[in-house]
Amino acid sequence: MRELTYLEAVREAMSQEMRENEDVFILGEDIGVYGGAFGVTRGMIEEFGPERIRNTPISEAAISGTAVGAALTGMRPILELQFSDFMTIAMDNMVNQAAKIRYMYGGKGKVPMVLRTPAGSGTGAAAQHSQSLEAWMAHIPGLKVVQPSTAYDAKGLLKAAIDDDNPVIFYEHKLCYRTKSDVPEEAYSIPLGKADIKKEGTDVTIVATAIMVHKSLEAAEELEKEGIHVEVIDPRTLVPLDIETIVQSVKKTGRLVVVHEAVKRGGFGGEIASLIAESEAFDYLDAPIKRLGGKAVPIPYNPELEKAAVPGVSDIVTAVKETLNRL
Amino acid sequence: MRELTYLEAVREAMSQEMRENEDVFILGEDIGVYGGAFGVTRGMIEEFGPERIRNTPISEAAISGTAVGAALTGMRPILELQFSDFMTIAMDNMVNQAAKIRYMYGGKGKVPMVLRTPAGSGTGAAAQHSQSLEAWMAHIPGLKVVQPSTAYDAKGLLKAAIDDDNPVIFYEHKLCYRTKSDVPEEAYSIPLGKADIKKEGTDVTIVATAIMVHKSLEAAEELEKEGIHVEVIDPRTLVPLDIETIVQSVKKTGRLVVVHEAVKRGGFGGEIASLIAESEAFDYLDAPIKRLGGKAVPIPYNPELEKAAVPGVSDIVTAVKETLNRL
Amino acid sequence: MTQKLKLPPQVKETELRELYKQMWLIRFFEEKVDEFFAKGMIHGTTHLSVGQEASAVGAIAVLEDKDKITSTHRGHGHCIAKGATVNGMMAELFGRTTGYCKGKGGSMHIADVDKGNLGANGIVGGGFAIAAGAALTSQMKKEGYVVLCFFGDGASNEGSFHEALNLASIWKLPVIFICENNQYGMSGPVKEMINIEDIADRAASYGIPGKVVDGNDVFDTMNGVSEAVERARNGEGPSIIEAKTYRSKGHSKSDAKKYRTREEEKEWLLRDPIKLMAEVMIEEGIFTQQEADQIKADAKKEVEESVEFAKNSPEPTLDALMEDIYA
Amino acid sequence: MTQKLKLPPQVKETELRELYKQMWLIRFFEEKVDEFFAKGMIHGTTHLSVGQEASAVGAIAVLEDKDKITSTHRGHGHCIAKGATVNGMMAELFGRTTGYCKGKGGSMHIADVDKGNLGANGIVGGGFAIAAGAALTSQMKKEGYVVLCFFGDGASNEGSFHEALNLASIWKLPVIFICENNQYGMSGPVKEMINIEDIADRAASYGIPGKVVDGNDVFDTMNGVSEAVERARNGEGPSIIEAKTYRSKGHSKSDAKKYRTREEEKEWLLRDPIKLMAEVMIEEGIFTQQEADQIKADAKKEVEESVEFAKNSPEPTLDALMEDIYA
Ligand SMILES: Cc1ncc(C[n+]2csc(CCOP(=O)(O)OP(=O)(O)O)c2C)c(N)n1
Ligand SMILES: Cc1ncc(C[n+]2csc(CCOP(=O)(O)OP(=O)(O)O)c2C)c(N)n1
Ligand SMILES: [Mg+2]
Ligand SMILES: [Mg+2]
Repeated sequence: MRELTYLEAVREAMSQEMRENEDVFILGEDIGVYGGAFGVTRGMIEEFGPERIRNTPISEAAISGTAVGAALTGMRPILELQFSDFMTIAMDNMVNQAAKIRYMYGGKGKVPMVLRTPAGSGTGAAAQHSQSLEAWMAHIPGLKVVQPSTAYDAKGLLKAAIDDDNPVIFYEHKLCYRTKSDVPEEAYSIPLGKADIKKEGTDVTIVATAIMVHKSLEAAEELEKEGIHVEVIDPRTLVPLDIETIVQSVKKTGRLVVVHEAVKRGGFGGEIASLIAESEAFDYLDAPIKRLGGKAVPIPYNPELEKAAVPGVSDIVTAVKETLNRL
Repeated sequence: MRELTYLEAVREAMSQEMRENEDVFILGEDIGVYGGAFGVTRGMIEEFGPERIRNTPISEAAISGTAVGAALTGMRPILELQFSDFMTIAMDNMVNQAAKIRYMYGGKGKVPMVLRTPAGSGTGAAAQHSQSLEAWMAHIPGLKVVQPSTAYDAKGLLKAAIDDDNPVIFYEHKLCYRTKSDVPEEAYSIPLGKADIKKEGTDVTIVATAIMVHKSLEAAEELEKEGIHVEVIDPRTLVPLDIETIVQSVKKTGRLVVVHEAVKRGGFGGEIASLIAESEAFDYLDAPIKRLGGKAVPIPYNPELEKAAVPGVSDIVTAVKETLNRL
Repeated sequence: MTQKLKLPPQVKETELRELYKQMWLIRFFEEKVDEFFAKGMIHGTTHLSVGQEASAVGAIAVLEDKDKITSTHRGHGHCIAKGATVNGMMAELFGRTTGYCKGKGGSMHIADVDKGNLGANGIVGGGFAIAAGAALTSQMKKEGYVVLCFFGDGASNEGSFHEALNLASIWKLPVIFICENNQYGMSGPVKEMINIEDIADRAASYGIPGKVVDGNDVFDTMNGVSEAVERARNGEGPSIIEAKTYRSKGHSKSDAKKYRTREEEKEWLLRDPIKLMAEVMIEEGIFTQQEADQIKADAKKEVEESVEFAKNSPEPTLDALMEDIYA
Repeated sequence: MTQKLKLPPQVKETELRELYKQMWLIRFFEEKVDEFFAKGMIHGTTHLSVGQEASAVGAIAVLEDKDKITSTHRGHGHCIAKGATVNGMMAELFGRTTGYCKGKGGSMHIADVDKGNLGANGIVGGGFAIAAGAALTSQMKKEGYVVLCFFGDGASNEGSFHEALNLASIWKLPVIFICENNQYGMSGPVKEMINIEDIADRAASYGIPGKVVDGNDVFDTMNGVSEAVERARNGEGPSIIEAKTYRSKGHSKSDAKKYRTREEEKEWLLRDPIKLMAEVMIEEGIFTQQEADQIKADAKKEVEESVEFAKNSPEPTLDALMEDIYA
């Protein structure tokens, strides 16, 4: 099959939807001839024109609110937020408007929009351009939260997100952009709320998101050499969360390590760990659940410090082993 | 000792600090002659004048940013945000500026400010005026997060918050405002990061925050009648979190119920539950940890629905019993 | 200042009685709500528009049915003028299933999306960008409707005002921003919160027209808004209309109105918008005093019946709590 | 247009050589950084101010030492003009402990709080309210300093611009908002993103002066800012100064500059601010060509030495990761 980068997969999903449906359009800063801060929309204005690839002023509150208003009246906007750190400025429209409108209105009106935004550290962009804040949005009823880790998933999940009649926050990890995988040419949809087992295993379950899926797979490979068979699960969407797949896995392995790049304190890992502890899988646990997450610091600029601020492959290897040592 | 309401205790803490320290001042919407949306600053402009009780325009981004700038240059601002739901608009200044400045600047500069804000449901103000969003802030390195439940705690914690050299988010639950407790007249400080055991017990540990402390105490009283001795712990501050006190309690009781009003999904309860599961207390657990939190819905207007959206006394009673039935 | 019966092209003389009735419907509705709040029969919070009937009715009078509005926390008048039934509104305030939001929204969230009322908003300034977005839909889908965005003097100090107006101006969106300058925010006097005399002059920042109208004069309001609507409909872009008016009652039920004088209130009362309208209508022979009285009586009856309707309507069942979150 | 040697009261003729040197320091610093980025020797991202030296140097030249500035993502020039050493700056870009932020901040976060540089900012529009807050401190503590707030044309579309300017205007804060209008945001042309010709005209919304200066003419910039500084220092409140200029290089390293023409670039190059300054200085007999060359050579050397300094400086140890979060 044809290989695409994650970035190209995102672009392809949007382009295909836009060809199919006149109501879909993109708005965001510098998404026109510039192609977006990360080049995701490159070439799209040439195909779709400036009406549907709408360059906006630097006004995150206006563009998110405009997307809400457009969605409420029949369009299906895709909003590109240049860095997910700027959610702080789009927050009111996403949380107090988009997420709540339908409920507040007693089930009338709907807000079919996707907010796509690059998240995560690893590019040296420091404290205000490197955060992983998906836990904020996952806490808010009315939103859906997607975090693809591979090109294949990105394309299929983005189609599902665009087709969804609700506001969806779609986090693209910057370090995933250049990763590649086989991606079908035709449009396809991956349902929101279905986890993917990226690698099967029997000894320990790792639940990892975004770039941590890749790091976990690397760790699993290392561990495999030592005869440790790790199962790596990528929930792909935090809301809705496919807890069932994780429960089944933990019942099989008896051990769980949860890994995300977001700061551990208050990260979504606590939710996943707690759900498992509350589930029928609790009785199958042979060791305490381990969580790995970012250190409780702003992301520093220096590359070595930056790396040390988030879980690395060796941290995952160690965590898995610790979990096993509990035997 | 003299009784004060929680609201009066907050006011007294501010007034006493302002008498002591010229650098302390308050800014916020309608805090002048109007006395603030909930009346917390009532009478203060008469004592301190409009320079130090600064009525602001309806501009949450400006007033939070102004507080950051003032703090960075030597003042100690207290910002009253009318409803904690509007954090969405102050978010960038709190998260991307206040929380990070010191770290980004390599340890230079400090931002001694307190953002006080009423949180929670129960007043019929519906979806955009009733949220409990403290988990957002607790996820952010560089911030401290305080959630007093009693008048006594409110006064002492607020003094500590004002004296702290870092940005502190101080959540005041609206339903706590009219609650009373003994409050010393003189100024006193309750260190941030020290939990309080509101009621001692031996059978089950409840960790509860804000108004849920009161509901848990009510539940504990009911359970006491059935011979169930509940220990109720109020962490009082989420950051820093006094996990040690909770660990000790759980080692004693072997059972833990965590209760907050915030939406359960992605709430801080997941963090507390996970920390305990990761701690030495894990081996002492005789039953799975239970979390209670708000339902994953925007807060509805209808009073019965509103009540049903968050944990009630009977939910807590049931949760405790479930935990015990596991025996 | 009154333009009397120089009516804009959109309004026929025959419609004036209907508009007069709307004014009374609003007045009586608000007074009823006030009464019930005082008695504790309605919970939550509410913001009454007594004294501001002319700006709501006058502005909306020049719209066509297909046109849309966004409203504010002080939105009952806008709803009625846009064709909402007082039954559905009163039921909503009583939290009943027959309310516009099935009792889930309450006063601050009444919406009637099908009728083009995109909703009240509990977030001051929350409507600006939503209005722009709705106007964008009209422009992109060539639906020919315009959007009327109501906002307060206080709201004009939110960043969302600036961002949305800038966006609307560069995209020439068919939206009219109508400021109901009632001289105060919650308590903040516009003269202290804004350093210029007319909010309409803020149009200079966006290269769009800004015009002041007498907001207590329904005819002057109609004429001012009419021009802006024409402009918007012709693809010439947005305008600001500032209607100078006054809210007769406090900001919300708990308001001691210390921030303004009783004299000022009396002076504005002399220019009661309903009285002014009736005078002109009688003077111009549109109706007799007797007919005017009849319209008033009809309106009163309609509101009283709405109370019965609301009281006899069912409360939502608890099942409703988890419904209507996602589409 | 050039005012040539009509110097503002704050600047002595004897200081002009120093200012000239600053211009070259900035130019060489930026070029060095550009080179290292291209070579991959510096990581992360950076925004160069080549071509904008006059607005940075001219504006800051009229300040006193006690005065403060807030800077932007494109802040190297502001730092140097405010007295930062290129050693400390280059070391920061190399992520070393001797950098202004100990290597934790990088290009977008250089600050020198003690010297009154309150910091660069990775958030577009992040500085407006911080500047207002610093000005508030000056006003409340009667410290007599003014604050110069740099911002871009693109930033003037953020809501934070509006909120902070409104606040500063009603409180008559001693702050000067200086817009470096370099014709583009990242790629968005100011002519498409703003519906008026001069951003300075946005002053009309706040009842404050707004003035356009030739941002490539260091003398014109000085004179314009000087008046605003006087005004602020006299307690008459804020002003907007708009310096029309141009960035010679791309927005950041990855910029193909498709959004503008090479012709436009060439035209602006003719008005290179350093060349313009030298011409006037020589014409007016302030220095000879030979002296000018010497200053340039000195600046070049200083920058080259800063590279050695940076390279020879230590990397932070991993301990640094958890330091400097809280004061
Ligand atoms: C973002 C936000 N900030 C503050 C409030 C609290 N609040 C509700 S109404 C109001 C005053 C609004 O003033 P204005 O815009 O003039 O409208 P008016 O109430 O006068 O109709 C305030 C401060 C809010 N609801 N939302
Ligand atoms: C809140 C926010 N939105 C977007 C960005 C991404 N961004 C960085 S610089 C920039 C352009 C800023 O334009 P302008 O204010 O004119 O400054 P210039 O780059 O031209 O100096 C953008 C969009 C950001 N850093 N912060
Ligand atoms: Mg008002
Ligand atoms: Mg620019």
